[in-house]
Amino acid sequence: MKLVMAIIKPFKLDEVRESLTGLGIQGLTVSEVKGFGRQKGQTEIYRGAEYSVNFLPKVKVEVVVADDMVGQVAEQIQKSANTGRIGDGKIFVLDVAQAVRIRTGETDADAL
Amino acid sequence: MKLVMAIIKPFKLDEVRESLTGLGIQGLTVSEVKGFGRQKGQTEIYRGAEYSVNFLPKVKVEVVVADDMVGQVAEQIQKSANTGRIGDGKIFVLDVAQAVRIRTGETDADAL
Amino acid sequence: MKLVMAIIKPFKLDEVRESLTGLGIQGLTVSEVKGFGRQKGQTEIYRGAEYSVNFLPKVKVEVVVADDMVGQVAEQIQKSANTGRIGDGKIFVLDVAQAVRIRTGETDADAL
Amino acid sequence: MKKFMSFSLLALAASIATVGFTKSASADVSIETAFIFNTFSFAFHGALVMWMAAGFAMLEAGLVRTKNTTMQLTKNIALYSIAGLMYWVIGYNLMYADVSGFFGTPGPWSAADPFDAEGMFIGDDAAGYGAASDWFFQMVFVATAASIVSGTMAERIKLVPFLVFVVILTGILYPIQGSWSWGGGWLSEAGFLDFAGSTIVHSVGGWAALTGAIILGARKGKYNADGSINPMPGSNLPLAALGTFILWMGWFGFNGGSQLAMGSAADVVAIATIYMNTNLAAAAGVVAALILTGVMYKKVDLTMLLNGALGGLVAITAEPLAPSPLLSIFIGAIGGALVVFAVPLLDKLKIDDVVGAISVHLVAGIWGTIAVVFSNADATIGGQLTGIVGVAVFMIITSAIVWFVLKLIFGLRPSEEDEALGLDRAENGMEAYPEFGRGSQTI
Amino acid sequence: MKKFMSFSLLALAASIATVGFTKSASADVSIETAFIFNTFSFAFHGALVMWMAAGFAMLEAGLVRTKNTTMQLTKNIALYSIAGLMYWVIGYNLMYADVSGFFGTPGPWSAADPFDAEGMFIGDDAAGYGAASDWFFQMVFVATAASIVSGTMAERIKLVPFLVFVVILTGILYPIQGSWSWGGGWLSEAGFLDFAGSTIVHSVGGWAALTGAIILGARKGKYNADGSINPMPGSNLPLAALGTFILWMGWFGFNGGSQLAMGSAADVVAIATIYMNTNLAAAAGVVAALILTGVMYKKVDLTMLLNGALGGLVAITAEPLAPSPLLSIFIGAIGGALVVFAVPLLDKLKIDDVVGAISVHLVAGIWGTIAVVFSNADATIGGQLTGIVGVAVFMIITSAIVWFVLKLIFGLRPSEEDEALGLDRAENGMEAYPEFGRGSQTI
Amino acid sequence: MKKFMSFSLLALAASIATVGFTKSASADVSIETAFIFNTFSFAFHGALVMWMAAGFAMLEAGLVRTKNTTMQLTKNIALYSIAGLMYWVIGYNLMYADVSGFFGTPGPWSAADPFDAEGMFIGDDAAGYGAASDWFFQMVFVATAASIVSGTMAERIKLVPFLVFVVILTGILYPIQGSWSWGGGWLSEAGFLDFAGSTIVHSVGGWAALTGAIILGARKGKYNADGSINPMPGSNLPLAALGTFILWMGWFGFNGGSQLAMGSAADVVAIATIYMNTNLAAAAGVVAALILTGVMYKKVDLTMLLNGALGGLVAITAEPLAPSPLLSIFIGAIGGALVVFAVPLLDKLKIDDVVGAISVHLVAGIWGTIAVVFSNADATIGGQLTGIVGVAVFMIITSAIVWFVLKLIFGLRPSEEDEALGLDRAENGMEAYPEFGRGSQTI
Ligand SMILES: Nc1ncnc2c1ncn2[C@@H]1O[C@H](COP(=O)(O)OP(=O)(O)O)[C@@H](O)[C@H]1O
Ligand SMILES: Nc1ncnc2c1ncn2[C@@H]1O[C@H](COP(=O)(O)OP(=O)(O)O)[C@@H](O)[C@H]1O
Ligand SMILES: Nc1ncnc2c1ncn2[C@@H]1O[C@H](COP(=O)(O)OP(=O)(O)O)[C@@H](O)[C@H]1O
Repeated sequence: MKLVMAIIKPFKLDEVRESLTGLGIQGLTVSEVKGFGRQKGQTEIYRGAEYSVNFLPKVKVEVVVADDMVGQVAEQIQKSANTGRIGDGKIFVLDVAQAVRIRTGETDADAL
Repeated sequence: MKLVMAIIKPFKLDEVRESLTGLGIQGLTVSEVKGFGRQKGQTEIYRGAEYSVNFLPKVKVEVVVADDMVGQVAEQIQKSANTGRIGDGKIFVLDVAQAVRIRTGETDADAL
Repeated sequence: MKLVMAIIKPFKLDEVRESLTGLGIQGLTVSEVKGFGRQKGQTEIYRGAEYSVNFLPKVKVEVVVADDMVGQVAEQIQKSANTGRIGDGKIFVLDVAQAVRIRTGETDADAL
Repeated sequence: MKKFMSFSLLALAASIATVGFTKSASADVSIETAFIFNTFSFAFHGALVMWMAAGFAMLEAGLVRTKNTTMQLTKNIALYSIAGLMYWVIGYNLMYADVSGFFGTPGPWSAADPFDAEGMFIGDDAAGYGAASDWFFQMVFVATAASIVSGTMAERIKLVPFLVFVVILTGILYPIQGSWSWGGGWLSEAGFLDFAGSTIVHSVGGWAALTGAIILGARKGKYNADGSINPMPGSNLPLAALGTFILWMGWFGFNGGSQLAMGSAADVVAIATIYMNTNLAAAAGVVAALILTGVMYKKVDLTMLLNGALGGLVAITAEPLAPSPLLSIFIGAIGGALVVFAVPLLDKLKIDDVVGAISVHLVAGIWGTIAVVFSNADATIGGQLTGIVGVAVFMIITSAIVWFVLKLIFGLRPSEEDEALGLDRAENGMEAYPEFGRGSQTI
Repeated sequence: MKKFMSFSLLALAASIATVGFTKSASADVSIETAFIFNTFSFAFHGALVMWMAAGFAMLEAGLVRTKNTTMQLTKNIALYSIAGLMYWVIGYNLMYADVSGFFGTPGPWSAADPFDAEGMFIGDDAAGYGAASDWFFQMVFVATAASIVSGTMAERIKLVPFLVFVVILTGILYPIQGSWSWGGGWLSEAGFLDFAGSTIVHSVGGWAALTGAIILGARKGKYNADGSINPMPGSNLPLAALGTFILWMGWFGFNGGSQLAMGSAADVVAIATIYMNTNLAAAAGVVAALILTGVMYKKVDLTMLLNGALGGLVAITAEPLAPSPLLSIFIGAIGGALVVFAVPLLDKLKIDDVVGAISVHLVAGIWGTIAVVFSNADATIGGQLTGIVGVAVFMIITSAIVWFVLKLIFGLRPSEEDEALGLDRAENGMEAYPEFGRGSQTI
Repeated sequence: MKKFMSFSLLALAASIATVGFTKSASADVSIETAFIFNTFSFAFHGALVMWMAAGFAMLEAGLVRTKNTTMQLTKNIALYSIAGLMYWVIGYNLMYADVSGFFGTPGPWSAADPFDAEGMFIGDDAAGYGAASDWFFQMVFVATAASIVSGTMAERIKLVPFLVFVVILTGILYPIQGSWSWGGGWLSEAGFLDFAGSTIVHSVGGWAALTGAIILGARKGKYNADGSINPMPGSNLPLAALGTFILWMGWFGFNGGSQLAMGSAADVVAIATIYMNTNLAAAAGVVAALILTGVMYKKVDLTMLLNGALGGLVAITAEPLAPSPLLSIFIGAIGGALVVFAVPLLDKLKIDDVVGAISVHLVAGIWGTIAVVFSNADATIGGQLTGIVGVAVFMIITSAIVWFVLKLIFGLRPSEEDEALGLDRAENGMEAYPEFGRGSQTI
């Protein structure tokens, strides 16, 4: 199993979720994060003082999938989260050694 | 070392923490997340319009433990977070290559 | 590639970010978390009732770097986040199997 | 037939008689004492109505999404300010000065008080009052109408065209139609009665908002292709509740002050009766919405209770004095109930009214205007409908023209990206709650 | 002995004399002018007390946890509305109409004003006032009593049984005990004095809340098995502070309006003195709580300062006119201090009072009622205790019965799961701050 | 030359004549009726000014960062309470009792009302009023001055030294300088005119705040070594907007009540005119800030609009009666514009004013004081500058001494760690929004 962790623009979340359920994914977990990257925040003026916004709001999607799904999942995320503009985010894939469904105690593939 | 990442129902957090300290675990990290899964949100009505709540509040517990503890840790979490109802969540185990305690610079097992 | 995940004290975030950009790191992702650890929360009194604060605010920094950077990155974080007092936090290193830049589809080292 | 004000005091005295009390013939209250009471009533009740500006600001800030909250506050404080300036520059005189039938005489307002050259009081009329107090009281009303527009069109109209619309609404459109009735023009002659403005203030704002909402279109993502609705819940319900309580309190000024005098026992009894009826109608609106949403949805929708209170208040506004307590309760309950049905109906028509302002101010306003006939013997269905329709036609046509012209000149909507980002970042460059949740700039 | 109102004006005039001023014998203020002042005083001060409904709503919304905030707002706007309707349907007359000694004559209120058939003013009493203004002023008081209950029992009582209790409290229980004192019944004959309602309003709410809290039990998880307490901090302290400021402001209406007249120099001086004393007592309550929490806990507990202000206000309510400034400061300071000690004491007794309402309204209310003897020569310890105990016995027994019946019929508590989830989702189906933190629906 | 109050009523009557109206010679309003109006005006307008305490609390709570919000609320409710006690203990008499020229006679205030031993009204002056009402009205002003200090020095001053400063400011410094003008001392003899306190209240607070801010230093991290500024955005803009609306409303009391009488047609017309002018100036301040920030920054800065409203209000405060509407708009617009420029200027000088209070209350206050010469023929540039400079010198020197002494005794700043942690946790031991975002204790 693999954990696919994607950092995306917040307003793309619904599209990403739909593209993943289209692949048969049944669950995923989302968190609010702040991203620092090549995409520089706008320069804003607050009460006459200029400053640059370093951290931009992003959403982190974490989804654990069977090894053979990783390719499609990453591809779907990459497509559906893409706007072509800087700051679209990243996808990272990590190994998962074990999975358990808390309700039933099922493990690994059955737990997803 | 392993990172045990558990997605649980928020109101189970205290029980989970207590069950882990019972095992001698000295630290863990918690974040607020939203979960999408088999457990469908209720259909709510807001100002006369029906809609279904897709994302439900969950809590993510992350705890890094020595390899030989993984089994007990996962078991304790599974027990203490269990309500038997859909949406109880998941436990994922990932490999950790290295750990450092920032205060002292101690590494690996000593860092936990 | 490796995912370096650091749990630090919130007010150290800017220093950590600067020390990493000093190493040429171009991106990182940050989230708000709560930590439970050896550092016990103060005992507070709310409306006459004493209680101990179990969970303290921490910040989680996640940065994916090429394998050869891991040593320096961990070192820089350890230095810049250090106050020498209990609760400074931890650094965990995890393996990353794959990375994709959503905007361009570039992968692995090119994606960072 | 009320609010003729400075320009038709005799008609006023006559109209008061019709609603149950005449002024005392015994010269028990001296002319100057009455003058003080009357003037103070305008000033005090006007301050209460000014407070409604805060109520609208809080209600709307609570019912929009976080990313548009700063903008909603900006619009509200700006519109109140613009209304206050425009009504001095041109509005008041256009509404009340030498009304010809269809409008008055544009130009800046100036005071004329009953003092001689040495500053001695020379008033000779127990219905007299200070000119500035009347201006102040009339001014705060016009801001109310503009607040309605800001609520409906929230989250997707750019600041500049919105403010230009407010300039025209408060300086020209509102005063012109106001001159027809309160200014003594053709509608007052047609027998149209609207004590404190269910039509003249609330529906006017409602029509402008409805026309605007149709021309502007819904927020992106609000209505799905399959006809289903995507609720966008208000971000801060305590603020919305606070706003409603503020409006409720301010409404004592809105309706009570519209008695336009406090210098006699009859007037002050009228004011107290208005307070009572206003409160009963609002309470009935809440209870109606409570029962309806509880029964229909099995859950009690707080936002509907808040709108219900306002629906009750708007409904009683056309005639807050004459009804018995029981009739006030009835009028308010229907007002609240109408809101509960109108809100989803507008959604079905894909008219996106962010805070429910059309349902509250227009729908309940029409109901209240008609309900005048239940208690005021001088009112006729014909007269009331004439007023409702007359104002509707005028406001729909003129606001449509203004909105289209503004669309041509400035464009009404922000870019899709700016709308997604939120107007706070796009047009204010700042967030309402920068440290909460994902909006934080400090992490 | 105050607030006899329409039904015992002579007694009233007599009682005013006892507190330091008599009405001017010179006919300097005409009967009609006095009538206007008196009526306006009720209307104006009543509007200020109405505003206290917003204060309670904000205070309670700020002191509950986020997940119960929408419900707390719902309860507050609903209870104010219900109180306003019930007091018309039955409450006012039960309290003031032909009081037999133990209660009045139930039935809807209706107005009787001193006008002849032509609407001419025929008042002949300088203490006269418009009937509706009096109704309005009395009505807003009953809502205050109900707000106290909602605060104590927050976060764990279902909406429906709570609202049914409010119906009974505001329509029947409050009016019955009120008839004993302000209605001229047996307590007023026993010499019990409670100027603006430390006992008659605040303790009444407090007893109902205490009884309810015991029957209902504590919030799940509040008290640990080992006797330790698990604080559940209020979710929004700015709201709580706002609520306190609103209540403070509204209290000028609560106490000042309870002079029941403004038509003479003596009355208006009494009102001004009441404003001053009320403010001094509140300020002293804050400072007492500031010093006490600072010294005892080494940290200053804002929620105690807020409660301290209210404790001072409740304490001065039984006699806000007669005390000197220094005595007012003393009464208020003790009121604030009592709250600081009562809050943890109740926790030790495992009585879960979410917002501290029992400490504020009941404990400081008893203190204030007793403190009347320090400044009012007509008050006796015996008379005051009779009132405190009489009201206590009545309220404890009747509310216990009502709570038990409601428990049988509806059940009082939500399911454990619903309580854990929060009443907002369980009974309102919506969140107070849907976009903040983990509650967000948009992510 | 206004506000001589109890101790110089003749001078007062004379001064009213200068601002455009004389009292009616016809004995149309009886002495007692006038007494009631005058007293009620103080009580009513005083209650509105009391409400400004809530306004400052909300404005400041909205403009500080979350981690200092509880402390900011604590400071605000505590300072209002302390002001109210100190002004009774010593302040009022120091300001108004037998003023020698440089200060009055310290000691607790006590009432002297025109009643004989039987409580009969024996007033013989149409400008009479109840003593307590005057005390109440004067008291609420002193709290305003203290609120200004709390806003500027927020987020980095410890509670105890701040509160001790408030004790001295409200008990001694404010009353001494107030005795010079409103108390009838040397400044009033020098022809200095300040109707409602642009200098006497607002600049006084402003100078104390400026002196304090310089001595205290900026918040850690606010100014970078390279001269750039690190904005620390306010955490809750709806609260800040609410606070501004509250202040706006309260200002009708602040300026309107400063007419000091309502017992004649001339007085009530003056009050109404003041309401109008006050509103026009505030509106103009908003529009000025709207246009300026829109043009200069391309984005509209809501916090500047809020400050702009207050700048307009402060500017009109020195003379809210005499100006024409157009002049009021001009005075307010310049007041708002000055704020927009002063805020970044102070930042350039590395003077850290958290809520913009120095720009609003001091800069616009000086402007308003000078602008009196445009409309009040009795005012001279010389007299106005004498007042501005005299108050400045006194306040800078005395507050500097007090701040330095407090620094020696208590230290002014929390430890760096406490400042980073936030004063809420360090000194209150609680959070303002414990459940939102990273501050949550429940997770
Ligand atoms: N090395 C990294 N490790 C972790 N997160 C990263 C890394 N680089 C970028 N990110 C995340 O991805 C987001 C987008 O990256 P950015 O460099 O701005 O644009 P792009 O993805 O188009 O290259 C950042 O805001 C950050 O959250
Ligand atoms: N494949 C997955 N990857 C990541 N998180 C998941 C995955 N599946 C489920 N989750 C998380 O677990 C939670 C519970 O899952 P759900 O399917 O609703 O019920 P259950 O755990 O009882 O099967 C979800 O809300 C989501 O946060
Ligand atoms: N085993 C662990 N797994 C995950 N996070 C941990 C673990 N131990 C500690 N942490 C995190 O690190 C933070 C600091 O740890 P703590 O034990 O308090 O101090 P120190 O880092 O100085 O040893 C904790 O608050 C928690 O967020």
